[in-house]
Amino acid sequence: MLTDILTILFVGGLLCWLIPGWSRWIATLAVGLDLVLAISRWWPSAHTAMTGKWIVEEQYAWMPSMGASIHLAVDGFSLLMIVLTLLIGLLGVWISWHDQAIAEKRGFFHFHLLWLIGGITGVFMAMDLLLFYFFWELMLIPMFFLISIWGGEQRKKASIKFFLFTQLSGLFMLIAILALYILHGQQTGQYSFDYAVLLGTSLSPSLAGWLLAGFLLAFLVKLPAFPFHSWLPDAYTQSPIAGAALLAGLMSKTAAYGMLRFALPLFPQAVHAFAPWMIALGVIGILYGAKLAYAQTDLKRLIAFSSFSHMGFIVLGIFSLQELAYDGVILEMVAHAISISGLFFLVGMLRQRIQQTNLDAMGGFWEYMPRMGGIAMVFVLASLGLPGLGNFIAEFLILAGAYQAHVGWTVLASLGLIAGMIYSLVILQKVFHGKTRQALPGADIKPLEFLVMACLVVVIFWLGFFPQRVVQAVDPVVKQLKQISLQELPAQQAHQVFAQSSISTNI
Amino acid sequence: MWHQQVIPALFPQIILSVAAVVCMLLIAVKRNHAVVHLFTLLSLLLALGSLGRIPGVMGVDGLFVVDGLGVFMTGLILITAFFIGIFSYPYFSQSVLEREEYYILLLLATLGASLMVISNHFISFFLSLEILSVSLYGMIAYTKTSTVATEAGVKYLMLAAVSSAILLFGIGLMYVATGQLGLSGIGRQAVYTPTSGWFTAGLGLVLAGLGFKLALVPFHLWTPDVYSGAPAPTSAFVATISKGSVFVFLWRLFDSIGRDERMVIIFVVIAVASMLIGNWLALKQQNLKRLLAYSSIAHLGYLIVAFVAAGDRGLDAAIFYLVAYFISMLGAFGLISYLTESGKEKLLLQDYTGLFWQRPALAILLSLIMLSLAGIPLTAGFIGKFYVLLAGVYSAQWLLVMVLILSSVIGLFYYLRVVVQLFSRPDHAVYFPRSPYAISTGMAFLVLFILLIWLGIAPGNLITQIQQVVHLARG
Amino acid sequence: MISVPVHVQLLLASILFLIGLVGVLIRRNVIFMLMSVEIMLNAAGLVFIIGGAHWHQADGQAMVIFILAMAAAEVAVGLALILQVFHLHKTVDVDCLEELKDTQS
Amino acid sequence: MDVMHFLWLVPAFPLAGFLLLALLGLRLPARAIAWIGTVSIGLAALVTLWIGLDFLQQPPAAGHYRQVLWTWFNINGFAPAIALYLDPLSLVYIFVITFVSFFIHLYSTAFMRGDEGYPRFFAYMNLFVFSMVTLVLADNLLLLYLGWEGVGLCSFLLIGFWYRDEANGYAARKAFIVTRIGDTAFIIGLFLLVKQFHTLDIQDILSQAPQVWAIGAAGAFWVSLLLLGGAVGKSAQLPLQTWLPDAMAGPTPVSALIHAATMVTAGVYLIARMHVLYSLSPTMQLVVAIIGVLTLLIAGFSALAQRDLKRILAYSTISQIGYMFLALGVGAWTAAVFHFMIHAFFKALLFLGAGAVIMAMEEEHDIFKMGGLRKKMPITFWTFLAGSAALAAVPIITAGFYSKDLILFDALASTQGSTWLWLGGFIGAFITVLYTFRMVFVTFYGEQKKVIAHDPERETAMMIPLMVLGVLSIIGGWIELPHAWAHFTPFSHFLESCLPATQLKAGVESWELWLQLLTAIMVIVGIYWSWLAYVKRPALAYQLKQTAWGRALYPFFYKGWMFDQLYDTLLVKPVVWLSRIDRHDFIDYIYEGFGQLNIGINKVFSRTQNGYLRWYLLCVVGGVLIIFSLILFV
Repeated sequence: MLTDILTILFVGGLLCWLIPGWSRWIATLAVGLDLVLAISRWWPSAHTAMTGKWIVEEQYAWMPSMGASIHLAVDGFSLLMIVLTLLIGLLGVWISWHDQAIAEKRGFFHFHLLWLIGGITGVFMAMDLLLFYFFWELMLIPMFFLISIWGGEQRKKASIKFFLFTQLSGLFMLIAILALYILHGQQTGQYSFDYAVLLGTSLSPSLAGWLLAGFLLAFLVKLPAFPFHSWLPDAYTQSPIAGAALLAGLMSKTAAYGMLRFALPLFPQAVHAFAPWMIALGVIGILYGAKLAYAQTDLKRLIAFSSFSHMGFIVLGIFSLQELAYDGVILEMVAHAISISGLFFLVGMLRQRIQQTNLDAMGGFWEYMPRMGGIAMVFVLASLGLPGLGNFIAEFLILAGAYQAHVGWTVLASLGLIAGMIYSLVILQKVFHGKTRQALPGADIKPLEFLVMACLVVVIFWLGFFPQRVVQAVDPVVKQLKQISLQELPAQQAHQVFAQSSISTNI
Repeated sequence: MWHQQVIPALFPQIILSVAAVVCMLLIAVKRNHAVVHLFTLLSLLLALGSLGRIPGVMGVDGLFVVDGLGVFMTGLILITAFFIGIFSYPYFSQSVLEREEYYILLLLATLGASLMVISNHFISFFLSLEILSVSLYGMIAYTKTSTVATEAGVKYLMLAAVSSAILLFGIGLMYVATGQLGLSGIGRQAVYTPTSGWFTAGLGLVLAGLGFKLALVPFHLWTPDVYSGAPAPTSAFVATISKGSVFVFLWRLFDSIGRDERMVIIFVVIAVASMLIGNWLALKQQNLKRLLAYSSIAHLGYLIVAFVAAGDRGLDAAIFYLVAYFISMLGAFGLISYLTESGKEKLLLQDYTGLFWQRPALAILLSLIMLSLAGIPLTAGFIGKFYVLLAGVYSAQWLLVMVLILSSVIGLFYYLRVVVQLFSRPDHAVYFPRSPYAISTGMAFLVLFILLIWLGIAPGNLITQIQQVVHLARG
Repeated sequence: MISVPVHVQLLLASILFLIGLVGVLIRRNVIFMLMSVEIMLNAAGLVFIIGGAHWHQADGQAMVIFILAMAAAEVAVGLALILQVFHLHKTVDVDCLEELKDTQS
Repeated sequence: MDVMHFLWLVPAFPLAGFLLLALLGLRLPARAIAWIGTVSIGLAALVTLWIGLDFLQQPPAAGHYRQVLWTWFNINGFAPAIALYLDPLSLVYIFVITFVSFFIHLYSTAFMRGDEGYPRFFAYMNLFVFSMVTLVLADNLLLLYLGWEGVGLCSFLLIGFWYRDEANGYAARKAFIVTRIGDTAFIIGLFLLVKQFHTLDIQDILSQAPQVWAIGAAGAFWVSLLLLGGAVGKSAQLPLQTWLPDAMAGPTPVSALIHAATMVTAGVYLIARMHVLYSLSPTMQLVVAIIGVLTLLIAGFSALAQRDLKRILAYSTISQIGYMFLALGVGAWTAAVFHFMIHAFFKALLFLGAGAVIMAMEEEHDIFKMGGLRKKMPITFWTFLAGSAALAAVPIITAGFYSKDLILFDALASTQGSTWLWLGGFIGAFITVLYTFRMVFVTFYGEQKKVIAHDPERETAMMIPLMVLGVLSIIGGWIELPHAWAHFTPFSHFLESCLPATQLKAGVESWELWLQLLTAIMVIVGIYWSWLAYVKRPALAYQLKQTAWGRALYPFFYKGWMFDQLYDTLLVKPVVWLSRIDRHDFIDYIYEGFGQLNIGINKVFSRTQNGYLRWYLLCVVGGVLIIFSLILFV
């Protein structure tokens, strides 16, 4: 099933390229089919608490002589992220259905879009570290092309900057993976990139620290966290709308996923040493990001920085090493993906109507687009963390969790709630309120656009009122992660806990 | 010693020598580009096919050793030469000059390279090197009406001659110190006289000579000039076969005499300098061929990382890397050859603006090549770099590994610059010629494309192959 | 017969080699440069002679023969190229060959 | 069938109304919109009444009723539910909320007629009622916070309802952000509670807190401080009171509903709801009382200097909530809730009356440009007078007298009360009388300065609420008579099961009559002074203003004690400055610097590729030398 999902995406991408006239339909079909597949496995799993085994697992030979295999496996957490990826991917296809910016070479656009979705999906499935890295980098290529071919004015600079940052940081992770592989091989004689195998590696504290640093560098850049966010505003602003949504909504989440799935379980001891610094980075990110967002005069940049600010919550949540915070982080991953996609889609729709994203050119749009304004309001409110919407539960749990361990930092981070409100209201008020800057009769939301936004709105409310589904689905993962915070547990024992809970059934 | 089986072991080289002579005769009978071209390709294929008849590891009079490494590299060289042969046809068919002799030189240069990879003795090495070099002089300056080609030829000739002299002087000193010219003999002797001043001095000079051929910093300055001046197929040859074969000999040499600690330091310095300076030089380069030249400097630096890492892992890595690098470079220069219009190459990056919008397939191939050179997944270059990193980490060469990472990111910048250029929308109408001889070239591109991807996604087979070959050599 | 020590012989060869090297470096006329390279090659040849004599082997001498042959080939190609250079540039001054270089932006 | 099971309908009706209006509002005719908007609230009010009657007749066994709709989430036992909790306190609140809301909605159907945002207005108003009811009925603090933020949102949306004017947008933003500052303190308090109790269930916390914390414990102190932060933000108390006067930018019914009757008293509700925590921290309770006194004085003086009818009422609201805080601070929980109810009646009435006046005066807010409306708008005048009398606490006849008097008495007589607190409250009451009757006299007496364009008295939908609320402002107080008169205290008795009775000092009951007499005299003197200054001899007020004190204090009071200017200088300007100077993110320059460095290096090395063969040769020789030196020196 997992390979099916990937194959459908990759083959669908090729088909889009070959049959450009039908690319929108092919893309819809491919992603939609996958979505159905994924939901059909995820939904039941969210009902019942799982016993720590994978829901689906597949393994094929890849580079047997190196101990690398195509090992794909998903649990509730990965499946959740996959469902999310496919959902936003599908909506991304729909929102750019009539987008003039991608009218040229549309088939090729959908090829990249589908491969991007495929890469992200692969990241959430890979249980072989080399394969993980492979998908990790694979995501970059279509993203790079999406930006550099269909991007905005500054697309060249933006795409290259994005690629350089993520590539450099990724290489550090590769080094860490290789070192782990070799160390494990030298200790046990078994050279393997397999996640379950490598979990048991015992490392000296300093070595574990270096390796963790390698992993974290990749994740913090991709997320991005302070001070590695320099690529973000350019890449987010310049990419086409569907790309921006996937970039901000999902690609950043792969980093959070990587931390939860790989960085923390692989180096539980070192994580404790890193946690205070990471928390500091997270909190600085929250506040600094909010400050930058507030200062922007371009709507897309503003949203980009708001995303950066929210990523600070994720860093804070992960490294507070608390159960509540883990749940919060996962919810934030989902909720933020939805809300930021909604905001970027919104910018895309506005851009199609007024051909720019400068805030000074906007104002009073409520008069001509009350429906769009209403929908925009939902996402603005999600962004500022209004209860009832998914982001609130997530941020509440993150902060409540972080508070258990770090009162001071949490209080500082909570200031981000105020700051978040300040910049979020700018979106609503500068765009839809105020004096009418230009007449846009008949500019209100179109049916297809409405469908897309309605899906997001429904999901974000669903998350706000029924987060239990998600909490239940990721429960085993959170339970695993919880062990990390149990410092009393000796290293070896802790490893066994992970190994037992994540070791797969025999293949 | 000299018995029946030696003949099959040297079949490829024999076939190439005979083919060169026959080629000459063909031209004497009637100048026909197509015939000579086809003959060259066929003889390369024949030589390739004859590889299968090689019985096993065997030494030939101490001069040559036909082992797994040698056979594999010979095969690689022949295939590469085959591709270069294909790319030469459209390139030279537009030329008004006599073009048939180029194929003689190509065959001879290939012969030199294929001899070098099985050389186990300084005499045979020297001979093969000279066969290679002298043919290359001709190939570089082949378009004799072109000032740049001639200039490149003269520069290469003078520098190669000087470096040959340095190399020879170094070999001489080593000979004086050990009384041996065979690598295994020197290796045996070197164990007893490792600190002999003359020996070390000689080794240093040999290193400089080899470094020149490999275009390692600080012997790299000729590279961009020669690449950009020479006809594109020749540049491909210089970038791939000539470097690959010398690299193999370098490996054999140091496998015999052992990697002295001081030597390792020298190599580390050279590798670091090559990686960094190569990439720095390419950073703002606007001429695609020069850019590829600088990139090749950096790539040889990466190879030296594998070299320093040593051992089976290092050799595996180096060979895989060479394969990936060959494919990428071949594709790049092949494209340049293909897009050459009546002898005028498209050199500047801006000449390629908007290639995607006109010839998407070519643009995608070139982008893929750039990504492969940059070592991005999905491409062979990624597995190559991954392998080299693995070797580096395994041997705990942290400095090299870190420099590799940093410099490869510097490198990524200019590769992406090329890619972005291909995809940017042109301000004015651009025209990219459709060569009338597109079928064979197109097929070649397709094969390269598939190889790039296939090795990037499923390198398992090749890795196993290489490992077997390498173990065969040691076996 | 007084035997000259090996290192003195090598010193001679080295001096010869350096003379050639300096010649290559300071002469601007390509033909003179080519001649200087010949001197360097001959210096290398001398080293092989010294080695052969020292170790009482024929290997060194054999190598010298190869060197001579190769030098001849090199000079042949070199002179042909120099002719071409003269044909194109009307000079054999090597500093005139500077069309290929990095353009400073 | 148990009536209580229909409790969920109370929030559900307004929510349904909101959803209908939000989804279909743009397509519906105005009449349908008015119907949906009003009827949804009316139904909620009826359900409330039904449940309330049932509650009174057959109180649930435990004294409260809990309805769990679904579990919100459950993380290792930390499981806030979407659950409603009905006890006398929340019953009083939802009763007031639904009924006052219903009348204000009814009023709005006429008041807002013709506005292009008609459906939007009713959608927001319904959403507000839903949020407010959720806030009050919430069984846990997280759900309460949901309602809390929800009402804040609706307040924001309705203040900025006329979105074209950027001043409205600014006022809306200010209200939202200033209250958010308090909310952030509130939510940090929730974190603390989660850490301490691993639950947010209000009853669990209230029952566990005395076991965990001794009186005066640091934990109780911090929690109550942080919750107080939320309360002062929402209830516009010192030091976060500055948003409320600006919030008057919204339509008048909004001011009546949100910024007078209901939302701003949420802080009072919160503290009353969490009274156990405050009882555990006497310091904080004293702080609450002091905040109350200071706020009521500051706001009262500010109200004295205002010219805008709605701003006078806004400051008076701040001031009256100050009384409620004072009551909470001295442990007179029921008194605070009582005053909340009465205040909701008369303040909603005053705002609605002011709305009618402003409508008649064609959006004129300045009372000094009105005048003489007594005859022209009799219903408005008489109901407004009733409300004003209640606000000024005119003895015996008005409801405001009963509630405010109770607070004043408790401020002195409660075990936590003191003379100073009483004195503050007393002076405040006097000022209240002054500004209230200044407002009445200036608006309705004297010469008429402007003709009535559109007579609101013809709108039945507007007049019915005025009359109903007018009656309630008079008779509403009779359900809780002073101890000294009779032992008729059904209101506090009703609340006893959830709010403890006020602890009085020994032997203070006899003071009550004297205090009442004092208050009565004070009120009469106050009314007389206002009459003197604004009706009899208008020059008197002018002369007073021209004295040295008057000239110094009048602008100071007019600007609300310059709090806005203070915050502007201390907070807003630095933040804005900070974000302006670093708009382009200095981190980016660092990376750009790396890029430039590499390009610089490229330039350097690029020079070595100069095309000269002999230079290349020299470099080869140099390379050899480098190798030799490495061999020799390493």
